[in-house]
Amino acid sequence: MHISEGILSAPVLAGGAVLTTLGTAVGLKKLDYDRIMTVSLFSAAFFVASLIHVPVGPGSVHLLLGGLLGIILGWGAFPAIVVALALQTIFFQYGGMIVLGVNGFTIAGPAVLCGLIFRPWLKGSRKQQMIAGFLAGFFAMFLSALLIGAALYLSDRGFLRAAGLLLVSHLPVMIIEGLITMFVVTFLAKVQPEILSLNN
Amino acid sequence: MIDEPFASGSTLFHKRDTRVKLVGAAAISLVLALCSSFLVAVTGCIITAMMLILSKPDLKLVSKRIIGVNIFTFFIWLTLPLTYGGSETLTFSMFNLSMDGIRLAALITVKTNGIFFCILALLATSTTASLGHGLEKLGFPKKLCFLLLFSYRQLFVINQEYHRLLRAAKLRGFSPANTMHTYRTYSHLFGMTLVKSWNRAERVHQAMLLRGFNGRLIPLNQSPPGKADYFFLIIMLLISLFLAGLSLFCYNSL
Amino acid sequence: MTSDQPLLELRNLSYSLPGKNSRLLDTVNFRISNERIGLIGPNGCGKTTLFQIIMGLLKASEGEVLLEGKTMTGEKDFRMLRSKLGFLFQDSDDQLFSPTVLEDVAFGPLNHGATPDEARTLSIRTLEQLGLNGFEDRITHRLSGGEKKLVALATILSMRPKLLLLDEPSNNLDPATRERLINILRGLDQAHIIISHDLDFLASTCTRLYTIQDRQLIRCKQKQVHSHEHIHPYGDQPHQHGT
Amino acid sequence: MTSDQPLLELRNLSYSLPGKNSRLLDTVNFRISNERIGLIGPNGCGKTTLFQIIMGLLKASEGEVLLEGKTMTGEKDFRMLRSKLGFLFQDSDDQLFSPTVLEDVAFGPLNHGATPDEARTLSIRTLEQLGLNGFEDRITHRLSGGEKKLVALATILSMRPKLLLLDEPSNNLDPATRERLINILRGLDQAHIIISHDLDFLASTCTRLYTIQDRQLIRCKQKQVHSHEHIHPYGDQPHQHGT
Ligand SMILES: Nc1ncnc2c1ncn2[C@@H]1O[C@H](COP(=O)(O)OP(=O)(O)OP(=O)(O)O)[C@@H](O)[C@H]1O
Ligand SMILES: Nc1ncnc2c1ncn2[C@@H]1O[C@H](COP(=O)(O)OP(=O)(O)OP(=O)(O)O)[C@@H](O)[C@H]1O
Ligand SMILES: [Mg+2]
Ligand SMILES: [Mg+2]
Repeated sequence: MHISEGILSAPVLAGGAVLTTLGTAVGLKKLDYDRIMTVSLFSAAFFVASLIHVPVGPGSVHLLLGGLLGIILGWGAFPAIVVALALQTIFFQYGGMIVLGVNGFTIAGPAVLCGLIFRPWLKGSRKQQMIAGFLAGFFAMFLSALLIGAALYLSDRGFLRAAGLLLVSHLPVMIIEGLITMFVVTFLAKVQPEILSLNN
Repeated sequence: MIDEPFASGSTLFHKRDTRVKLVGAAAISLVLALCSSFLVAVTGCIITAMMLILSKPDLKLVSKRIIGVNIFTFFIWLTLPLTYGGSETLTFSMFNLSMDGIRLAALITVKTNGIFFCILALLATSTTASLGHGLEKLGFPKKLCFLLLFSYRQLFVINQEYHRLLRAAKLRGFSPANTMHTYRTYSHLFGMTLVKSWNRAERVHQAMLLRGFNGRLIPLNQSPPGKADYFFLIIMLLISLFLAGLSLFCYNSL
Repeated sequence: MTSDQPLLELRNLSYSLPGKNSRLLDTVNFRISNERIGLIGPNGCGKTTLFQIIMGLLKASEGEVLLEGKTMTGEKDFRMLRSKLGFLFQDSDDQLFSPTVLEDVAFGPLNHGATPDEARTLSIRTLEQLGLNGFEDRITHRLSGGEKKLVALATILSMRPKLLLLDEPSNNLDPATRERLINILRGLDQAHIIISHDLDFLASTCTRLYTIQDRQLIRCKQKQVHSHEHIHPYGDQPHQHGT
Repeated sequence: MTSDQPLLELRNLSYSLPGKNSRLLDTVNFRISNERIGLIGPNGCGKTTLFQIIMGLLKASEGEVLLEGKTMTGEKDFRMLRSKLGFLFQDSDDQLFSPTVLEDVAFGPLNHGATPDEARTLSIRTLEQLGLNGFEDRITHRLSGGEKKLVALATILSMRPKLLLLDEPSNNLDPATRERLINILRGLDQAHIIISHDLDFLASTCTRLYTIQDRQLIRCKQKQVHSHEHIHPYGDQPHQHGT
């Protein structure tokens, strides 16, 4: 889910750039050099996830997994996601340099928010973990779609209905994101709970 | 597989310093992204297309990438003419197509592709490694640049690990469908990839410690841009200024 | 299926590494029905590559792979083939991805249409067959190297393959587990091809030896006595001689 | 430093795996000054663990590591030790983390206070020493396995260590690279300890052999003639005998 270059208006692009700069700055500040390798590897894993096709209906979608990254890395997810998006621009020319601010905020913002909200739930029972995983995955994607819609609408009021369509058409994808995030979270809780920092 | 197919070559675009290319790409992208007239967009698109041709890319690959980049444009063509509204309409049997919507979709398409050509000619002709260093020299935060460089290095290792696991699943008869089993399997494959990444991060961190890493990353010097690089930069900036000027002129004459 | 039709046949198989001109394998011919075959050869000679071609993971540049007399052509054929041939990877970490042992062993049967109950019963039986009783709920990732190898074998055996392709199964095993694996392999009904550098292991589990020499798969002369004599200490430590 | 003071000494070193009671290593004593030592032993006997303890990556449960007669106590001591000992990992992908070869080789010198220019010169010289001329700007992840191993060695040699700890350096190398590595190691001035299962490799690069037996580090009797005799064909193929 990228907005490509050449669609948004100047104020929206500027707003996105400012917000992403702020978020990245906070994320970097909280990230000490001892953890830089871990964040790098998860950033790379996030990139790899975006290449995974998962079948939905007759077609297939790419995974996003912002919520999952938010749960694992907290604020660190912000720079991690921005870096992964930059790599996508370099490798596949998805997105672009100017729109990176908006794309960064629409994906990383909800990821961090959902991470902060749902992470505490992971300390609970297995059922709570599952619910937290699903909701984090679902809402991170939902909010991303909402923000993308808002960015479009703020750029040109004529985008209103297109933005609505975008949101609705992504509903199935949000459910898949929720399910996959849920399964990955329970997988991690079982196999290597340290990743979710549940052990200390 | 992930690759950098445009980065190898010896055209004048490949030889230029990455800092210069980054600044040039940002300037041209910015002007094109903000312009609102067809004349500017088309002129810009023609210029960047010529730049792209000068960088001698593999045209088959370019056409593949164009498809990927235009998925969003496709969505816009699908929706805007039907939903944009406005007074002028074009009636097609049962559909009322908005002229404004069509005009906007066309403008966006030209802009998106113009910027795509520019990125392909200027950025894809460098390796990600040198782009990371270029950003660092341009004053981007060191931590962010190292994050970019380390992720880039690990990308391939992790992608390989994921694909080896996927292969194991396929060998055991896994074929994706719309089932819970499929989603669970993908989650397990990706979850295991995360577990391995996490453990690898620990080992790589140890490797850094063993080589004296103490919380400070020291970059190697890069040779400064040469005369040809500055000349190139001036041309890129002139192109941006020209497009910006044209843009203002069109705006005022409206 | 006539009696002289082999289970698996390779006809004039050739393979070049992508981007290289020279061939790694050149017009390989081979047939196996219910033999137990060992495959030995220096590092990088193409043993693993041969297995990957058989399983349809790599595409031969020339020649054919035949299963029960039928030439495998597309991905669909190879999907069928994969349900009948079990491939044990060199590195078990590449093969195991489910959180628990039971889920991993049941994964194959589930994909091949078993109901969850059948898959569970089958998996537990397979684990018992390998002496892994009580391993069902263990976390796969946390098993020791030898246990992982045995569980990886279980994930393949639970699919009831007709032929096993085992890539260096005795690698990184401690002596006790190695012994156990030998006994397990001797007790199985299936035909197998085992890649190994460990001649004693092959001698205990195989009846015929092949090697890859000059890009060809060649049957070794049987029971050729051979002796090394070298000046080095602790010759009773497991070791390996380079090429 | 008196002449009888070893470069590295281990005194009564013991180690238990976290969460286990039984010891993996028990009162190990060892000294090395400028010897070239090979270390052989079955899988899982604790060879890699021993290296990790020496480098201060794992903490011994008991006993001491001494460098040039000085007991290493805290992280600060070990940081100093790490500038004098080079540890080559089993998996080069863990060791090479920079995008280009030059950056990776220069990483150590930069951290130890070299200026960027010095580090660059030193790195290029080290690469040349290993016959890796012109590799400076190669992208690390695109190197072949053998090239990665040599570059990993370069990242260590550029720190001018006094002692090298090499963990299975000849693993997964093709014959030509293996030969090249042997020549490189024979040409180096440093003392080294090499873990390997490949006795021929050790015989060409080491003057003494140690093994871990009964949780102890034991010197192997020198030049003990040993001969296998087994009934198997193609004995000239590289192979390995299990324990
Ligand atoms: N993806 C690849 N790209 C290029 N070369 C490859 C690739 N995979 C393997 N090779 C090369 O192909 C040759 C054969 O590899 P293969 O893994 O089949 O050897 P092997 O006989 O199994 O060796 P080993 O005993 O070390 O497992 C080797 O020289 C290897 O370097
Ligand atoms: N993180 C860990 N947690 C628990 N056990 C471990 C861990 N790391 C290693 N071990 C165990 O410690 C023992 C010694 O491992 P080590 O890697 O030192 O063996 P090694 O002699 O190097 O073997 P190899 O020849 O296979 O490399 C093994 O039994 C291994 O299973
Ligand atoms: Mg192999
Ligand atoms: Mg080891």
